[in-house]
Amino acid sequence: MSENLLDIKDLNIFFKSDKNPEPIHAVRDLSFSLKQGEMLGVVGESGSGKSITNLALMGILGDGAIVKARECSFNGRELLSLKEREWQKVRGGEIAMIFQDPMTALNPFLTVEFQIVETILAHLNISKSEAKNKAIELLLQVGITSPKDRLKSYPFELSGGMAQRVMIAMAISTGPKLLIADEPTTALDVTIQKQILTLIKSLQEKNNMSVILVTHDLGVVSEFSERVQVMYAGELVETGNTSDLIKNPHHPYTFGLLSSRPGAVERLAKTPLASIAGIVPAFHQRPVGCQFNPRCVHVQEDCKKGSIPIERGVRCLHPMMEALS
Amino acid sequence: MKFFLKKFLDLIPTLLGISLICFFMIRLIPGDPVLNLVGERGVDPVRYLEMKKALGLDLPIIEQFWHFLKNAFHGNLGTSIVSNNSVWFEFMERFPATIELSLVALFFATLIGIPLGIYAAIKRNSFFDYFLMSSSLIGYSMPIFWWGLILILIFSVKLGLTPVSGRIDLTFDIPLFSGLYLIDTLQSAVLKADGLKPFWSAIKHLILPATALGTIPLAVIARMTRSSMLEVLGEDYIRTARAKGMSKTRIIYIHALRNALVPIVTTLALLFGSIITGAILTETIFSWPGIGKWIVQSITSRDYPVIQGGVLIISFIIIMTNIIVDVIYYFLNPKMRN
Amino acid sequence: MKIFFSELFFELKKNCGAMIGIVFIIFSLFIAFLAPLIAPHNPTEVFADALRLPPSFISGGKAGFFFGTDDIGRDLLSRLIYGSRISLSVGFSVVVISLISGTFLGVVSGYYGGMIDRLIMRLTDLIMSLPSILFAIVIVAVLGPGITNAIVAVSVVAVPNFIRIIRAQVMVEKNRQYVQAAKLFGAGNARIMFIEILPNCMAPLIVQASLGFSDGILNVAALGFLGLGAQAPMSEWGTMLSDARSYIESSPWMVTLPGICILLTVLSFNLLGDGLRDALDPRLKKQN
Amino acid sequence: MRDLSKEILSVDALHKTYDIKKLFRPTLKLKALSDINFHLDKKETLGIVGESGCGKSTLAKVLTKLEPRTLGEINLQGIKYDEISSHDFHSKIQMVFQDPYQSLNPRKKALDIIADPLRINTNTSANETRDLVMAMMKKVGLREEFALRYPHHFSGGQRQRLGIARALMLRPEILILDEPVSALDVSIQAQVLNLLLELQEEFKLSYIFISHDLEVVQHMSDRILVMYLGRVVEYGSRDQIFNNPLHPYTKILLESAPKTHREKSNQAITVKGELPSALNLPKGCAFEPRCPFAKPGCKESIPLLEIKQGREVACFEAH
Repeated sequence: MSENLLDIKDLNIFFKSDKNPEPIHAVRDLSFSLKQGEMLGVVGESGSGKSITNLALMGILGDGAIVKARECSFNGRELLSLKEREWQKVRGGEIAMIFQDPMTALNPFLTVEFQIVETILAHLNISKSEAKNKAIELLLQVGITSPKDRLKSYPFELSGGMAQRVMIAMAISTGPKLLIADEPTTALDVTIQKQILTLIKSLQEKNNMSVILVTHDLGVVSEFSERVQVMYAGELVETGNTSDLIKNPHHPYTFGLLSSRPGAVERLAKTPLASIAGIVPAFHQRPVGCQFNPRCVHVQEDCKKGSIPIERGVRCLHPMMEALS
Repeated sequence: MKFFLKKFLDLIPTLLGISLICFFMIRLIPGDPVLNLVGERGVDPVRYLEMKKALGLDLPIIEQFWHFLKNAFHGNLGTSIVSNNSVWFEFMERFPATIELSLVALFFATLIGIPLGIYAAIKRNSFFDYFLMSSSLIGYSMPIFWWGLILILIFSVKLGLTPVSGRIDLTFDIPLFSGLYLIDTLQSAVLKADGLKPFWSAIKHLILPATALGTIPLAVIARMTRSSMLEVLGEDYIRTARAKGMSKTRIIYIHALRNALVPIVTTLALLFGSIITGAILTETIFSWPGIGKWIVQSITSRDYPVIQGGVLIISFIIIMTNIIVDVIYYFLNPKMRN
Repeated sequence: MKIFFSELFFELKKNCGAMIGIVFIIFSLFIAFLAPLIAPHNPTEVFADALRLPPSFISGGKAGFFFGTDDIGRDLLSRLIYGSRISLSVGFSVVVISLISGTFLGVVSGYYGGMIDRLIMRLTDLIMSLPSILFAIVIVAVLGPGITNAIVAVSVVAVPNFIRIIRAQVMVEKNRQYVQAAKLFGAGNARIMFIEILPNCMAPLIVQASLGFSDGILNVAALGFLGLGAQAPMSEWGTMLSDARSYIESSPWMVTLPGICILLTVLSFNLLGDGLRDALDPRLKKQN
Repeated sequence: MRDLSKEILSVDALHKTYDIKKLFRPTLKLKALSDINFHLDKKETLGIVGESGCGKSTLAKVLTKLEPRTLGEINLQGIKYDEISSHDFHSKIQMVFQDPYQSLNPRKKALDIIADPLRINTNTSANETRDLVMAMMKKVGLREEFALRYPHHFSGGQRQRLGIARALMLRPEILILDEPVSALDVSIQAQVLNLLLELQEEFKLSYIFISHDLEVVQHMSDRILVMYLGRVVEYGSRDQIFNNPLHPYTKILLESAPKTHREKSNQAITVKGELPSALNLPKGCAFEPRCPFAKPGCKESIPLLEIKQGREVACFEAH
């Protein structure tokens, strides 16, 4: 038994589709692990496969999805061989998840109380009134004032930040070992984003909970998580300690992503930004070899064939050595 | 509260419009309205003036409309030319028959349609789903005046299982309380020697017309339930419920069904209009003594007061149903209450 | 626009039901156009020696009358063939009348909002509280029965469907940024309504047009059945059914055949409408 | 400081109020913009920052006449807004929208999208229009063969280029950029920002750059206007605002924005609670309920913009 809470080895996710006879290969050979109480940042743009991976870890990808992995163990159990009934215990009980848009993620026809209490009752062996008290406690814990009134609210009566707090309260209500936060602040304003991320961080530390924080914003990751992995077009391209990776990105994509942000390096205002040419390839137009090769400025012939292995945390044959300045 | 007030205010122009249509209907008929009313038998001049006065036709048109509205408001819709009974009385006599038929049809359509729709949504793209969707499309396309005749042809003519027309065997004499035979026969079963026989007779008479009338609503409800359910099952909050570890049954019945049923309630209101249309046809085919048959007959006999009054009352009922459905919708949807 | 229709057809081809519908619609159009060439007899010609003959493939039938004859000795097959002319043109007229007026009112209502919108919405409320048959009864009471009056009644009743669908779509579209962009380069209201917005409302409009076709056919046939629509000797299917009612026991084919024609025609338009909805509704696409 | 000869747009005491009419209730006034004053110089970029509900999108709509203003005066090159003919107006001020998926009519080809402003406002011949469109497409980095494609064939970045091309066809002098990159992927944002900088040089454009992304605003703007709940809270040069913010809200906004390279500060300040309803604004300073530096006096009256340390700030406590 390993010391890791989560161990993923060579995770591959495919989607069957009507249009193409070949299934779409959405996530390729993804391996990573997570320790108890650790926060992992996952960064990627649309189409990078970061959200699909999360749904696969929860076992809630749609019917058309095929998930394969050499190993996908959580807390010593192989997730992919779980039966539906066992999955239901894991989901919400041991692995909880919060989503990008809190306003649509809550059921508009049910009160906050109903939604939190049903989660608690499904996983913990306590009475309904105890569950209600626990819900009040949880709302206080996530910084909602007058929790008793809020319990009676319907989701549309809440602001976006408030709804995300309710989602968090619901997620931590069962004492999960792992919280997956899928772009939890993308729909929110920066000041509210700060509040929510700080809240998640403090809960992680207090409950010794592991967190996977998914975002498209390297800035968010750099402030909140120790370790980061960067994904591009369904592949993990670079992983490592956050501050090292940000100071010294080795993969050209990470480098491009960082340097294309205006605030990343000291530069004069209104001067051209370094930018990555081209666009993320569509699912059915993925290149051979390194996924980034059509957009890479350092591309060489060997980048265009075979699969590129990860070495020392970078999936690149010609990693960049100079630091970002 | 404001919601109801607004609904109520919206009602006024509609009711006024309906009254205007009914009011002008008689006056737009080519020829002299009095002569139209008494028929082509001719009338002596004294009686003619009397009638003109009695009908208020000697007054200015605005005043005529005002009188019409006032009378209608008091339930005074004139008298039938054919029977000389008041239109309101004739209507009340026939209304229970139509209500019984429509309610039974709608009840079964809902009771069967909703579970079928849910099941098809859950088993999306299965054989059952395809089968249900194709048969419901056929049901939806069914000309019910023909469907009724085919049902008679099969079950009455060929198999002899059910009677062809009427509401009950004429041998039974049932004391009427509600006018709904299913209830009245049950009540009389306690008192009379015939026992449940009249009840079975009423059911036998009802089953074919109700089937004919219920077919289209059944198809519509099943299809609506399915698509509404599919839409809800694709929502983000269903994903959340799954991520919380809820069981499939709980997700379907607690998280999805209620949300999916809300739009169906609105459909039921629209269906009511088509049920009235259907009732007119069904009653004609099965000689069901309801308001549909009454109105169609009044056309043949050019009984204008009956047409006018009938149209007014039926529209009023439809408008009222829509209001009731709006109220139900209001209570089902927490967003509306805010 | 061209691309829109070619992509639409591409989507439709995958839908088996829609293709059946299209094939049958083309088949009926063919029959309707070529009726004088196909029909074995004149639909109003009376064969006095051939009253209520059963179809030729049933014992007692005669070879010349494939589907038998009616109560006054007219060839049923010829009457059904000519009936398709009436039904298709009825459906077409209803859709054209209600589509044009409904689209116009719906676009105006949704785009301008305010008083105009409320006025138009009250008008639709008014029409919707009068079911088609009731409305037809009013019209027939005033103008007398006939196929034209029936078409008018059914078209008026179909208008609110178009108004509501277009209005809802326009209200969504008018807040999109491309409309604001158009305003910014000086496009007038008429241009915005009918050139910028309306083409984006095509999807629900096409679906409703197809469904309106079947509704129109069904409703006019129903009026014919009640004696309020087409009048004898017109070979309208609903009217034929009404005439045949009294012979249901002795000559069931007279009842069965016109009804099947109505059912198949209505069904094929509904199949098409359903297929169009699946092909055009982006929400359903997402789930696929 | 204001050099009137350079000024292209000036906004004086602009107010925008929406009336929310309800049956049997007094009409509610939603103050979307209150007392906005600023000016825009030629070839300059004015950044407008603030969170949702601060009124920055309403401001864009009022400046482009998509919405009428309630009070105040706007001058375009010294001419009052109401006195400019609509034709002149459209050829002077144009806008690039936030959502590249909504801002292009999905039923129109790229060619028509770009050409329509010319077709409506000028008598340019068909051939000439086509040439101008092609030239503009090239300028914004779109290949000519894309002209006959529909918007859904384009990626988000390309769509935004189309939107920019459309806005430039009438050769406006002012371009209002309403969150022009916030709907794009990070790696695409830099491409579009670079394009905007190039075009500003080439066409001598003045930009009003609206965004919630502070790093982007800092990079693009010369001067910055910070808004909160319909009011200007701080207005100054880029360096003043970013290096030495005075208003607590500006400070917090800068503090909250996630940055990849930042010295971790120990005294992190955050706001309490959330945005109050715009229908029920506090009597005093709108930021007071959330402000960590609030004093009792802040509740009493609304602070006005005053010049402090060379820029305008609306705060009693800033010095």
